[in-house]
Amino acid sequence: MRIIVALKPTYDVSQLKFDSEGVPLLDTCPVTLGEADKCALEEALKVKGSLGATVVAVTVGQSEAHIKGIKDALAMGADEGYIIKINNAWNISSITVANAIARFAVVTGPYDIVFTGSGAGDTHSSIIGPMVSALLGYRLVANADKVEVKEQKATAKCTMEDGTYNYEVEFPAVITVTSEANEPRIPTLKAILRSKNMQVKEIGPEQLGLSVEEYKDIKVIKHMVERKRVIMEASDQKSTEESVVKLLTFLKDEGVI
Amino acid sequence: MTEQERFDAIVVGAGPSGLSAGYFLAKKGLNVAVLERGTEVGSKNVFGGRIYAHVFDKNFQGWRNEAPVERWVKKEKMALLCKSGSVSFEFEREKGQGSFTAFLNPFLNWLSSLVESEGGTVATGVKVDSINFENGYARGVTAGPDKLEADYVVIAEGANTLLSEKHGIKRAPGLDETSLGIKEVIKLGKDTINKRLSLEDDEGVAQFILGEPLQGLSGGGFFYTMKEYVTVGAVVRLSEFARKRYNAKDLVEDLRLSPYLTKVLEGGTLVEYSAHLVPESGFKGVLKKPYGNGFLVAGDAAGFLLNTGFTIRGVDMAVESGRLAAEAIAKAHSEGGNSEELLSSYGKLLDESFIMKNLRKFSRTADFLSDNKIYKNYVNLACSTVKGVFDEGEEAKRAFESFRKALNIQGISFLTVLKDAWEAYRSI
Amino acid sequence: MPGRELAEKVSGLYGEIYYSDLGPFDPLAYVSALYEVASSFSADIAVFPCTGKGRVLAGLFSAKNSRSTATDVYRVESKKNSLVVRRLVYGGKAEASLELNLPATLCLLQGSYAEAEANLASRINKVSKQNQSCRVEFIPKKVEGIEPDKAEVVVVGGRGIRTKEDLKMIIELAGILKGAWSVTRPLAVDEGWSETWIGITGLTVSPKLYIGIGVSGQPHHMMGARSSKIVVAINSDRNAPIFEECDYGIVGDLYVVVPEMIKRLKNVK
Amino acid sequence: MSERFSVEKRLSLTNFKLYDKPHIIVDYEKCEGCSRPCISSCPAGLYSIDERGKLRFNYEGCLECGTCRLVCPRNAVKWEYPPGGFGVWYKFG
Repeated sequence: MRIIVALKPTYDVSQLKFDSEGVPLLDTCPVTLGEADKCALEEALKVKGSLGATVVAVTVGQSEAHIKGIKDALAMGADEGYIIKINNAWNISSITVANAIARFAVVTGPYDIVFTGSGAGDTHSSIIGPMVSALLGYRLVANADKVEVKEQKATAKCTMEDGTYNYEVEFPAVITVTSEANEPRIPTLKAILRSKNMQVKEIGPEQLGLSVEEYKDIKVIKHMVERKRVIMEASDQKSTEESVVKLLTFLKDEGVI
Repeated sequence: MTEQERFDAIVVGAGPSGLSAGYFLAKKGLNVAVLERGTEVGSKNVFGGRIYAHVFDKNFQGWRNEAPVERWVKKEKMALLCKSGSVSFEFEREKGQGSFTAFLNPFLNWLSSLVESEGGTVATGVKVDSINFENGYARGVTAGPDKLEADYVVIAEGANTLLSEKHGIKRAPGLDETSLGIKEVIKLGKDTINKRLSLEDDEGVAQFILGEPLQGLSGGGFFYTMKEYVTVGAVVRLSEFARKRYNAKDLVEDLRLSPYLTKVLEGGTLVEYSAHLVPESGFKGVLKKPYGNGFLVAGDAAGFLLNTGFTIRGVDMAVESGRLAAEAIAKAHSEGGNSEELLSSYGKLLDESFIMKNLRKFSRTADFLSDNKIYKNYVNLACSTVKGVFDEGEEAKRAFESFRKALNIQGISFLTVLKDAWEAYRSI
Repeated sequence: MPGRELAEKVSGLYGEIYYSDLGPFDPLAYVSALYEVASSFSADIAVFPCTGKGRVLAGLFSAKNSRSTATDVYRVESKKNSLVVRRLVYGGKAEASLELNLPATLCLLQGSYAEAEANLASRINKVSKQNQSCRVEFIPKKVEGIEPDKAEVVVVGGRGIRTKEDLKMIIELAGILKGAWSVTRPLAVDEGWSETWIGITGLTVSPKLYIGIGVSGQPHHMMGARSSKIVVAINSDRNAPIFEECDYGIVGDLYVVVPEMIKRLKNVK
Repeated sequence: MSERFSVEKRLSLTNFKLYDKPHIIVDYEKCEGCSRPCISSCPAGLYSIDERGKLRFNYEGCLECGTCRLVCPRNAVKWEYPPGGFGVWYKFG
């Protein structure tokens, strides 16, 4: 079985800060593989362990963070790692990313499964997996909280807004995995050392016949929701009573209760 | 055993000393792995902000074009801050090329790339749990479920010497032998920094601060300019927090909010708060025998840090000790062994190096610097004296007159001052 | 609900309405129905809701039909041949404005715009059945009481709630306030205590009043609640990020504060 | 920049990759009656005393300096680093 895992290193949003003008301080924000992406890789590695598979990790972009992301994937146990060399990968359109992965699958394929995170850690658009599926004509399972892969097909449990869906799909398929699916493994010393001898392979957009589209005029600033931020303390009986009374008065004045 | 599980040398810790050891070992053709617990090189390291260049000039060809230097220190400042004002000295070089400011994370990443370019391995996200000893010889390390073999282990674990203590290589340092360095990184913008401190793009300020905001604690503050950022911090002995109940968490805020700094920092954005131990026992507390069967100790872990009273030198000493550890290992390796005796050349190399020369020269400094009078009475003495000289009242005062009055206020006898001055002369 | 019935429900809101009876959500079958509709006329803009299924369909659809895509959009400005959209990024902490060429596909955040008045003359069309791409088994969620995305008051329990039993407190408070209750994703998906949850992968709500109880305020959750008019937080951890973006907050033990709230509210009513 | 930042605020500006188990275990029984120098010494302010006079410690926000281990007079602080790749993540250092 041959599996692609599409990965995206992203700013760790929980650590993101802004300067006084509301401009995000991206230089000081750690960049790591998204949690859901790591779970997607873990699913692929589980298949490798149970059924035997070649796991190919790929990312779109050529920054240090992209190279590090692929190295981390190799340390976790991927067999091959690629970066698709596109400059300024943070600003390219979703369709370019999806196209890059789809073209990569065609050029280096065939593959049985494309695993990817249900959403990236920064934008969480959740559209790359579906786009790749449409471009490749592969079947699609999106937002899987639980995946089981057998020889010819996979079953998955997906929780969506209106209930739970249990899918059974044949291959080739794109499966997007949520961060609930598993606990991604932490690479051991030996696995890290082994991956040190592995190469992060590069592939250019021209090799994939890819045209790169950038979003125009991106401006990112802090999203300010004007909130009143009246904070009260409830440390003992008296202060609890006072805070609750005050809160209910505020809410009445606001006309919401 | 496969090639990946066996190395000539393993270095524990990818700080300045560990990466230096790794680099020179790899350069000498040894198969070396540097193991770092942080998720990336530099992610666990903290220092004040200044590095002395001499050790790189001597041993790292072409480094000035490659290393991530922030600014070359052009202005040395010293400020004594009192309630009523401040006294400061400034020394401005014609051209600053002797020391530079840097952030340790990118700087270490550069060093790490050198190790890898020489064929060494730097593995991050690996916490070494113990050193494996066999028949009294260090034989490698254990990290989680994995064991790794090596003929030589370089312990470059930094100031928090968990491993060395675990294996009885050193004892836990006392509260008077260790300081806590606490730092804030503030984004201010290049133009603002240049304008407020009268600097050109690559010129920097290194400043040493004593006095009021540090509340007479045994320690000093610092301020460094980076390209777009500045760092403000303080290094204070652990005993002060433990015994005097001064809250460590307030230290840098107290300093940052002193009137002396608020103007410079106006409009800045705080981006990182960090803390790290600093070995400060000087010559007296340095690890006397930083080697044994199969292992060597380098950098902060061995106590190779110099506080001259005005500046702290750590990175240059760490890098040099890493280099000397590599020298000693290469020599022992060529002689085909890893015994303490074969590794003893490390001790000799250290002894002849600027590391031990400096530590010996400043051997009285650590004791001198632990005298609280310096931080409280003498700072105030200087302030009052200078204030007296520039008094704007009716009667002009002579310098010595102001000094005597200041002595009275501080309740210090002239004789004590003379004695301390003599001690200062001998120590710093 | 059968397609025809649904179509009639939105009659008046749209000029042309298409429906199909496709059974439970099979992404490829659903999108091929959309492809079929789209092929009959050339649309400039395709709009989907910012829900799990909405995003899936938007991705599938735009890959073939528009190529220009943005999700989590809350403002749209149209130019001659393009759209300037404002969207949330970085877990809702930041907003990005960007220009999309037409044709474009958008996932619009609920609550960004007021509902339109139903005054159009509608024509209802049926789309033929599409091929299944997979086997689907659907277990609809059981909703007790009011659905959170339709309620004016939403009370949400987070990690601070220790047991499923303790959720009764949340449900009781929601009941008194004539509102709905829900939880954060971990309580729904990991613990299985609720069928619904608020957040980027669950429901987006825009009530008049949101009360987060024991909710720390992780970005992925808050993105689902940001358009609430008033946000109230009750949490024992004063450093919880939710206190940074609430209107009223009480730092205290929820097991003391919430019963007190219930007591006071009951006395008033 | 002339406002005082709480230590919590400063810690929220520093990057962490939190591990789900604490790397520092405090033996609270040993602490009874101690003068508790850990409280004033921790630069992250992670040690505190609760309303019943018991010591409390929270490892989230630990800067991994090692101070508490050294200042504890009763050997009550079992100190280890978090597992590889976890804990504080300085971007400057």
